[in-house]
Amino acid sequence: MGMLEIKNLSIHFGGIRALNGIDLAVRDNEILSIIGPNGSGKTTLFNCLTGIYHPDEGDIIYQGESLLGLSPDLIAIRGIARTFQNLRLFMNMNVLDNLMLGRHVHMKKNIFAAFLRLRREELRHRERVEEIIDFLDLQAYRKSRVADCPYGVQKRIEMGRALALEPKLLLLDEPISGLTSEEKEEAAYRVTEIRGRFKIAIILVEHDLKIASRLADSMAAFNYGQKIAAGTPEEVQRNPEVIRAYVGEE
Amino acid sequence: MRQFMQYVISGLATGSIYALVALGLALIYRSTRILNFAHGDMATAGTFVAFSLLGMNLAPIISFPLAILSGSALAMLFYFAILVPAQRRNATPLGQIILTVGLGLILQGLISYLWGTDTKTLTFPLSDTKLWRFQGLVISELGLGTFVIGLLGSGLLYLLVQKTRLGIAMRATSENLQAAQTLGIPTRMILSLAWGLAAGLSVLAGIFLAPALLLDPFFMLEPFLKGFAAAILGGLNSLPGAIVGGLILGVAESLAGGYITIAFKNTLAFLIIIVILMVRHEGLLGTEFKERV
Amino acid sequence: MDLTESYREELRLIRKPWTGAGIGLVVLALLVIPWLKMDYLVYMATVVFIYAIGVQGQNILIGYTGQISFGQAGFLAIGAYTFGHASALGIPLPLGLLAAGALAGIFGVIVGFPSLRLKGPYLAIATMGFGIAVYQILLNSEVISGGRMGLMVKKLPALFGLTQQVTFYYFTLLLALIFTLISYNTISSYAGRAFIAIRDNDIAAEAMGVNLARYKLLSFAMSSFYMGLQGALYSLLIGFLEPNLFTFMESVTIFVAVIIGGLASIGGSIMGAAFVILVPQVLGAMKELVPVIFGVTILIILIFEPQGIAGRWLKIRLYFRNWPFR
Amino acid sequence: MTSFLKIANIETLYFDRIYALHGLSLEIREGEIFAILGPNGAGKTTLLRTIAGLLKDQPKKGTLEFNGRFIQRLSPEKISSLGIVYVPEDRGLFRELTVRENLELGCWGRGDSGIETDMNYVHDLFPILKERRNQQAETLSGGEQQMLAIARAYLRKPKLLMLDEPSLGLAPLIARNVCDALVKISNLGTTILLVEQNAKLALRIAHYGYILEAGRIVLKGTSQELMENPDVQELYLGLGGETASPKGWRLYKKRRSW
Repeated sequence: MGMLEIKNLSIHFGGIRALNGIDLAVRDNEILSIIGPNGSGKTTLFNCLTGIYHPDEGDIIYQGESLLGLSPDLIAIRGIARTFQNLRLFMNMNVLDNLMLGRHVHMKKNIFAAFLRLRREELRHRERVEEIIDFLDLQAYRKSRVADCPYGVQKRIEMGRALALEPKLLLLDEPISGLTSEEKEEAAYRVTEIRGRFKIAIILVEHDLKIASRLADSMAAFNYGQKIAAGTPEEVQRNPEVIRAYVGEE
Repeated sequence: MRQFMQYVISGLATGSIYALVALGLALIYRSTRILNFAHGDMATAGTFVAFSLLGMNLAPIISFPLAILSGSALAMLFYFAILVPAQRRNATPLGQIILTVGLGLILQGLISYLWGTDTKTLTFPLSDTKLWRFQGLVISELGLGTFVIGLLGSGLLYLLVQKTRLGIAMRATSENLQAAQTLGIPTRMILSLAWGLAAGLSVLAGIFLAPALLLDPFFMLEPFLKGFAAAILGGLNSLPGAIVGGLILGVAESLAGGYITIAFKNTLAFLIIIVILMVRHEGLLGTEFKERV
Repeated sequence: MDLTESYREELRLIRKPWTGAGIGLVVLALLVIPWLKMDYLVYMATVVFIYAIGVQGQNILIGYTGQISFGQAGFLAIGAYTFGHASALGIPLPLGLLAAGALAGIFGVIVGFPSLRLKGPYLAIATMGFGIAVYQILLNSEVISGGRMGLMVKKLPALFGLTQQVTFYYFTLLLALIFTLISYNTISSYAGRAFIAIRDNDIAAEAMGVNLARYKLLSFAMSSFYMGLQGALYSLLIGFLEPNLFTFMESVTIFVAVIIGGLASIGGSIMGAAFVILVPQVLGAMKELVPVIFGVTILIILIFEPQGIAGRWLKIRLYFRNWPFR
Repeated sequence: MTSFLKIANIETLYFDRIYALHGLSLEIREGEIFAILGPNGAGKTTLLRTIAGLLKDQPKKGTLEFNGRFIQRLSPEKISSLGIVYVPEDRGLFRELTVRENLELGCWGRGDSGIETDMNYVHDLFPILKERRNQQAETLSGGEQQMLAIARAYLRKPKLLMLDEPSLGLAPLIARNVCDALVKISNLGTTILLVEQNAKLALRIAHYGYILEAGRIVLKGTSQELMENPDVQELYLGLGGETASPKGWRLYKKRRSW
């Protein structure tokens, strides 16, 4: 039984079809990579999944329930967390607070307790956050303002914030791009590590075919808003249409 | 019916003034994404300059253009001396809006200091009491003049922006600053010109409002807010929208004042703002900017 | 070197003994002021306490949540008139204060609704419209405003053998301290994090499960409660209400206090409140120039010191902390 | 041959912290077509934007010498007036303006009499623009928008024309048309600097190419040399197919000769 099923998903902006009849399925505890050149609709798909865009057609079934029409926060509560291509961190908060915000959906909220500084909840969640800080090696930055952290660290913080939500499905939008080569290696390792440790499903968007296929259990390729190939990484890599999309027409 | 038409006509006259104010606001918002909170104060300053020039026995035909130019110069000075350095320091749009609040306060204070807070009358060539009649409808000379000036001002601005090369460059700059820069269009000049034009229009509005409202350092506050309402009604980034919004607001206000109650006439503008913002916040003719995620 | 030994220690409001000592000294000084027998000083300090409450509230809304509002005068008026009428009806003072804050808070939620759809400049206009609408309704409705005569408000009686003025001084000081504490506590709680998250990146905040509507409205409600309370206390101070106390300029003054004190700084808000109260006093006869000073300060602060007075203060503190080496 | 544009050791940073260009140097000769290839995020666009002066206070270090004159950190307007025109990836059109108005703005600041001839020339080059001259630019298709952007840039009579991914999002046939037009423009004496992901297309029209990775030039050579380089073939041209094992990331890293 798949945890996520996308059926015939379409969305257009003005005259441009950003997604056109996309069908995809994600099984439990699997890494699905979506590859494709710039502007092929990968991020748009994430935006539909997280309720930022509302698709014109099609359906998204997550754990037997349609996500259509739900607002982003309700989708987050159902256990879908994501990172963003261009980092959307809370730049003026420190690292700890960013991760604590990731715990937001799990907190018992009582504003009067907040007025009085009753902090049992905070402490409980602080411990979970510290686990993630250890896992992602963020100890040294715990109290630094995010805006003052190096780019590679910021990417890690964003991943940590998503993990703090304890998602069942994690959407990673280009977790590896923009990093130095050592960091890339580390980030790739970390993605498989997350799956192993937290037992969750991951959808990964990448334009780098090599890394994407190395990490993925299954793969889909997009071009011009359409799914042009799907299957095992080997199959997708050999697909002539994929090669054409990547290296251009002759 | 005649009564109704009468309200419409006087509404159009005030509406054309709101349109002038709204045009200036929309022009600045379009080109720099700044909501100019000092717009009313710039108009007040210019109108006071006109008052002083008239007091020096200069003819209106000379002093009014001079006053308008002084308003423009003030706005351009603000653009170059404050906004440009702030932008160099990476001011956010919000920060720039707050800068205009600061400018507004400074102008307000200086006007009170230089001219005093007592009310003054601006001697004006058109009379408020001389009436023109047409098929039983009445309009004062001032009202008619206001209407003509309002339409003329908005019409000329519209032609300038739509038809001249300068106007095209202005629209280009406001749409895509970097592309305009890479084409070698002097964008700073063009943007400062937008500020100058906007301030000039607002001074024009101020001069025509002063005889009816009496001149004091705060006399433009309400028209400025009405202009805001009109600009939002028409869509903040649309110039035709500003004109249409101004006229609609003027007429609606006049009708509400006539048929409902004069006391809450002013509240109407804000009711319109809030309703419009709730229902269709890009306004009647505006377009929405969509943020890319 | 002091080591933090538990997470609980980190969550305490005052973590460093020196901070505790400093705050203790300031509070002590404030407690002693009335004994100096300088009535004028006591009066000014009372006004600053009252403003400090409202400015903090606005900072929660503007500085932390990032929602610009120009409707302060409206909430102020609602609080003041609610309290005025309540006290005229003989309702006890604490209940009157609570009612003033609560009603302003409810209006805050109503005005906050547009904020769910509107951003930045549009919201500024909508709130500005609200503030001016309240003023105009007051001008035109004698039932609420008490007509030409205005509305008289019974002042706080003298208690514990103190003069009336000193009683009120301690009363407002107590309230200001309580609400400052609440502000600090809220800001460091989940709610404060949600506020800042909305300001810094609303899309990410929503994607992390923050209900934008709930927290924007909460922020509006809190800030308006504070504002309403300020209005009630202000009416107690002057004992008399008329619509002209609540013009658009009043909104601007409070906005200026927030900006000058520094966005997203509770301590800064208190300093900002002191600034807008004291500058007109210092200028005295040259009252016309007050806005000029405000405006120039805004320009200077925004161009050179984006964090306001509190930012400057922070820098000085950092400077002294590293003193031998820098 | 003296170089026309000489870039020496430039470093460009985003937010003062993230290195996008890391001591990059390259030279461009007059009259030729140069291609810069590289993976996403390598800094190609950053390079063009740095040259065009669109990144405030960047490059942090290093020099840009154009026609014997240092141009680093000049304002974009100034750089444009020196004869460098940049067509960004999103084409940088004024979408609300008509095609004609867009073209007219390309002639901004030109007082010479050649405007009409040039206008006729671009209309010959891209007849569709003449047909659509009164339409708003946003109503054009992707290919037509790219043509309009190139035509507008040409009207500025640039000495150096920089294009960012001109083939992006275009159907193959149209991409080829656009490239043919670039060759024609180049033959009239305009130097062209091209950033492309589509390596085949780019190397076919370029005389010389640079490979950019992680903010540095890692390989350079004539188009012929690059096309024959085994690493380039595998990574950019999709030749040498059997990517031994898809999981062989380390292998891939080792195999690169740079």
